[in-house]
Amino acid sequence: MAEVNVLEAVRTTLDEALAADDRVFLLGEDLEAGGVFRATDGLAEKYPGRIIDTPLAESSIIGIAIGAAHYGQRPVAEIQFADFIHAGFDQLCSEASRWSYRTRGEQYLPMVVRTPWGGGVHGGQHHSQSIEAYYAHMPGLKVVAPSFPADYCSLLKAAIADPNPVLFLEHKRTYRLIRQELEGAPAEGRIGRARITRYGDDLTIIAYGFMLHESLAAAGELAGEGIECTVVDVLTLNPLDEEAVLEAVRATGKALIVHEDTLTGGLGGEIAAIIAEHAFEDLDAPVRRLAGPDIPPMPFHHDMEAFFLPDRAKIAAAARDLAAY
Amino acid sequence: MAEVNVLEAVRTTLDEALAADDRVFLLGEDLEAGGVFRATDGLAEKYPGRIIDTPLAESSIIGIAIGAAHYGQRPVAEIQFADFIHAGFDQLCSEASRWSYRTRGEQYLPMVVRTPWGGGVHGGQHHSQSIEAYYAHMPGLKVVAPSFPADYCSLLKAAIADPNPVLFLEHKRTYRLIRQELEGAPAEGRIGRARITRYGDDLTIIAYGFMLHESLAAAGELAGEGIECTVVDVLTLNPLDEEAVLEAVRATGKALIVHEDTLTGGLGGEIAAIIAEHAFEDLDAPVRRLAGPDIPPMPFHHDMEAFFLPDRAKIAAAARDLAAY
Amino acid sequence: MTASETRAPRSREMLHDYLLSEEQLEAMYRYMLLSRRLEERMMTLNRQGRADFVIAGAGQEAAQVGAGLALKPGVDYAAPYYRDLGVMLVLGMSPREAMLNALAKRDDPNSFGRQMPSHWASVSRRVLTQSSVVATQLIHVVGVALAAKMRNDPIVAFASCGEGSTSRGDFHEALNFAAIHKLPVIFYVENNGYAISERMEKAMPLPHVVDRAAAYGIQSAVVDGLDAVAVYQTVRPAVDQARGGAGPFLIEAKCFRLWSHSSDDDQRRYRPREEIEDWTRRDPIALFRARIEEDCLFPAEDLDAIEAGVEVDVRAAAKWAFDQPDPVPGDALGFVYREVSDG
Amino acid sequence: MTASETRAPRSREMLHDYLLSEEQLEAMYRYMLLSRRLEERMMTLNRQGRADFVIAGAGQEAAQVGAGLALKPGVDYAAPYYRDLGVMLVLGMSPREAMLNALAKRDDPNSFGRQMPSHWASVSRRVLTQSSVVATQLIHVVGVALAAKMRNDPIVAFASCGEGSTSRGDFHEALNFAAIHKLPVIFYVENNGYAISERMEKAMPLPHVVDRAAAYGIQSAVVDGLDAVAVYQTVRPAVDQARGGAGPFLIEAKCFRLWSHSSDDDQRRYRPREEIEDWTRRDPIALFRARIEEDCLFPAEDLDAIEAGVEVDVRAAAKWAFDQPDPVPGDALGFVYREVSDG
Ligand SMILES: Cc1ncc(C[n+]2csc(CCOP(=O)(O)OP(=O)(O)O)c2C)c(N)n1
Ligand SMILES: Cc1ncc(C[n+]2csc(CCOP(=O)(O)OP(=O)(O)O)c2C)c(N)n1
Ligand SMILES: [Mg+2]
Ligand SMILES: [Mg+2]
Repeated sequence: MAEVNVLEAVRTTLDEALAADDRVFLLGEDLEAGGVFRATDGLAEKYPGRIIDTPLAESSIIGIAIGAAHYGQRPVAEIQFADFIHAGFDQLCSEASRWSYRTRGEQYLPMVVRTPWGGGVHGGQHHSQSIEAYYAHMPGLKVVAPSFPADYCSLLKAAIADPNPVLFLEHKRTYRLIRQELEGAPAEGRIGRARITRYGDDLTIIAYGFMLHESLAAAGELAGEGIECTVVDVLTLNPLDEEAVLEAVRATGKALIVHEDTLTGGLGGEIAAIIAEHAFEDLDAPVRRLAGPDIPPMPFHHDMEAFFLPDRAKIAAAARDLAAY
Repeated sequence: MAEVNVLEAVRTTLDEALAADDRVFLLGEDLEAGGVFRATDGLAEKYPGRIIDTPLAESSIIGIAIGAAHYGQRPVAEIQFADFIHAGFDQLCSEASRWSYRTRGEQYLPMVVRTPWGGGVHGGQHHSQSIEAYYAHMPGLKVVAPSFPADYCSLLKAAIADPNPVLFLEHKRTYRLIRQELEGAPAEGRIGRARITRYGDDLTIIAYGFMLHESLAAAGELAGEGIECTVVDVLTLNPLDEEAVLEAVRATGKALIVHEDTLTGGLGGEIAAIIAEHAFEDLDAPVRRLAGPDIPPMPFHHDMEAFFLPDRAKIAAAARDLAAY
Repeated sequence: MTASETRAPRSREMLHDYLLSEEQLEAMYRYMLLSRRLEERMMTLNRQGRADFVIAGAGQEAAQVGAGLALKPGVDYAAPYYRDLGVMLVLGMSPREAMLNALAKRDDPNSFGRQMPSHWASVSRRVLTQSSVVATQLIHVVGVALAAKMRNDPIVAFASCGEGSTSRGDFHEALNFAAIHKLPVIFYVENNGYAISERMEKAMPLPHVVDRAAAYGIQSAVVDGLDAVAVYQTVRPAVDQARGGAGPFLIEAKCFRLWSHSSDDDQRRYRPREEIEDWTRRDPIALFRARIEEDCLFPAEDLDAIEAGVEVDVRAAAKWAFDQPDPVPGDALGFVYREVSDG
Repeated sequence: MTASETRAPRSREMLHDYLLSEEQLEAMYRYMLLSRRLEERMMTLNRQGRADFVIAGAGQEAAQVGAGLALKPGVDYAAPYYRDLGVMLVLGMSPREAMLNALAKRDDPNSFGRQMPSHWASVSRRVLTQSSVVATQLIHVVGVALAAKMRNDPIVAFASCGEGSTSRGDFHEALNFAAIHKLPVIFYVENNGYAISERMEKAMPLPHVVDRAAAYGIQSAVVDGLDAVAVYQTVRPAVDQARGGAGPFLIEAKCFRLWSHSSDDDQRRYRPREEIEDWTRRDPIALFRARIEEDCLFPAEDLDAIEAGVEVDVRAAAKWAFDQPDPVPGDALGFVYREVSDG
């Protein structure tokens, strides 16, 4: 594969999945033309009849994936922007996430819903949202949010192979920006595992998506100041890898959780709560959260958008405070 | 008013609001016949043309309330069961909660969405849900969940008077069960305020809805064992009254958060995170959460439902542990 | 709605006569009766406090049994809505299973006590697990039909709902997609004139659900839902044509809800007594028997024998179901996710 | 779609001749031209990296201006979709305001830089704040119309969208409710044949959006969206009748999208060159001018004068807007809630 960016990683993985299993098909808006981010470029020609352009109707995109997965196909649906998935909230919350539970596993849904999320692309209110807190609160729906191309490959593969519905979040800002050297196609990954991407003794930063990269950048900068950070890539947002997070926090005694979603009710609250309950005795400082302010995410104008979003500088500043605590 | 239950409190308050302001009107399913819980009994006859039975279409119920509120009416929409509000998630998240922000307050929505929530009524998966974690994560949408008849009156009044969209959660199990003596109609309340409903030095229980009553019952039981609990009624779930919660926790050094929503991603995570971040130095024990297990809420059969739901006994047990920590 | 009010099916070509054998007519009668007796029993159990919740199809049996018989059981996929006990019986659910479901017993094959009664599911009968959220299933069967078409699998996907549910956005999105892709889907609407307390007029600008079909250019038919034979003769050709590639159908069965919406409802609050009485007089099961006798299709004794048999079956099933185990509290856990290995 | 393909309006009685004065024709021309020149300017700014995002109505000006002129500005409520710069200009938005919006300036009256450009809003012009989520606004205007009807306020509520957006559930729920309550709503669909890259055939089973009207029994009309006069003469009577209590209308303007979906899109990826060329040849603004000249309605000099004036206005507006302040970072905060006291 050589060096690929996230978009190439996604496209290649979809291509491989379509080639490997004729039950796999894609459905969504503008996919045949390659999709607005070009994630499906060339696939319609290569797999005729298996890349389906749907009407502009998100509830049905998800509901049709449910029916097709129930039948035994392996639908991979795309919601063009995560911000537009909300019309399908009911189909995910009331139906997809409950299918197996309702039948004690007799009926199940091997389906994936891919969608580009996150801000920093001047997309304003409806092309920038972080939706994970809403959808990671549905027992029965797995939620994955990788940061590196290799994880996009291995976890998308795992998501397509998974007999359960998986919401696969692709951070728009990582699409072209984040590149990685790959020898061959990464093997199928394990959903439900976090990974420590950097080790340090002073504090633990917990992040995912583009914020993971900003956290790593901040950690690099802090190292120069003699502050050593452990950085955890959460990777799977539901179910959370509690043990990995707790271990990483126990080792340093200090936790800083970073996400670009708004603070109140964001996933950081859950992670902080897990730490506060299960790592209490190892904590040397308050559990800190760095997140977007509690305003409807996210303003369009550059300067307001930058004001809204956490970044390496804000992360470094918060980490310095925490280290000094 | 004399002694009233929650249902009577709601009905009386709606009646008064309709009488006091001819811009107020109700819309929803089966309201003219009194509603499935009889919350609107008699109002259609009393206020002809102002109690509107809508088609079975939740997205439009909320979207029509948005348009009517924008025009200047004071719509009070009812979603028959909270479990069915999800089809309107998009209208609440993408539209209602952002109306004022998008226009810097030039356009705003004085609307209320009332809906019965919560379990313990043998309603199974779609007549038992706790939806607060999803909807309290929308900056711009206020979420209120009272426990006592007096608060249902004063806060519903406040919700109808509020120029912002308010999601007003009525716990089904409190409807007929919880009664209270009222001298006259309670005055308009303040959205955004929590209340300490019981004082004790040993630990602080934080709850809302029916769980608040179970918590009070547990606290009573524990008092007999010499364990004194402070019990906080959260009342407004967004925006949260952080100060009141923190004060109550600092006073005892121990916090137990109780809700019937599933644990992971529930509102308890946010409350625990606030405590862990801002009351860290006053904590003498881990912040505990008691909540439903992470399964699609909630099973129908009595015994499985009881297994799912926290109750006074489980709360008392958790509190004993925490007190003993 | 009275039978006379209902219009003839739109697409006449559908109506080449599908004659029914004596066995089929007997089966129709048995299923309708079985459905009714089971529901009567369940209502009694509810009043006795032994069944928490009952939502019944009483009054709609002809619409349900006639349609159910038009499907290939175990082959065609079905998403029958909560009133469709009649459809489930035709698809093979036994009286015992129906009672296990009504009593939320551990071994209820629909949801093992996890869901409210009448939220159907069956792998062997190809019944998709149903939620309480109305109309979502209309989209699911579209997905099933799309998948089957991709695999050249000649199945038909059937979904039912009430007329009130056709106001939901999911109805529009489902029919729109099915029409665009000419999918083998039967959208079957049992129009009983009410959505809980709301008369149809509050939910629909036009008098017939099939009026909605014009928006999608799909074939549709209205049938007298009190006449099981007419229903079969309308749905069966549609099923065959859909299987043959003719695309989706929207079929409306005009019927009525004999009882209250559910065991939690009291329809006397919102319905005129005369209407209830009028409907009670036009009970589809009585009408069916009267017609059989009148046409002397087969001897009344046979019908009596069927009734007697049904009585016995129902009583036995209820008695048996009582003694079946309840779920234990811990059964609330498990199967949130299907094990990855099982995939 | 060519003009010839479009059908005559369904409800003929709508078409008693609404003649236009010379002033009105001049205004039409000016607005169409202004809209186009502003968008051309915005595209240039985008290529220069001075405007982040442009989504344009180029090719749809006749459909927009003709419809906009049928409304009572400041009286009727409007929810125009993102392409409707032409509608906004007719409703009173100035070139300067348009440029403030395109540049996300602090004083943009639509969203003060908080939203992407072309997400309209205006209290004085009764334009509801628009999101990016298509079709949600169709329901909002239904709510406005219901409220106005309750207060006996003789307004009309207008909402527009593209043909692709009519596949969403909200479209169905909006038209269903408006029809049941006979509300004064104009649902206006600018059918440009594409939803980003998807040709209409992928989103609609029938060739015309108005075919969807039959499901609700509401009046509808199809009009050649390249002909501003025809559009006005179709929409204006509908507005008057809706105001008079005739209920909602669904009007479809057949037009085309001259440019790519937005500044982030390149339509050459999915559209045949000939089609783009063919459309470019049938530019509604050129057609309008040609017709005026051929009918010698008024002297060509006047048209030249209008063009010259528009050029000046646009350049001046852009220049002025540049020097206007940007929002400061902290402007991201505030107005999440309207102050309770302001209520
Ligand atoms: C989305 C949703 N909203 C509300 C309800 C509550 N509810 C259950 S049945 C029903 C009426 C359905 O009427 P109809 O579709 O005509 O079916 P019927 O019960 O008359 O057979 C309602 C409102 C629900 N189950 N789902
Ligand atoms: C609910 C939703 N889904 C997807 C999108 C992304 N999107 C923006 S415009 C568009 C196409 C709309 O096509 P149409 O309704 O025909 O309007 P047009 O742009 O052609 O004028 C899409 C898919 C969106 N804005 N909203
Ligand atoms: Mg009905
Ligand atoms: Mg279009």
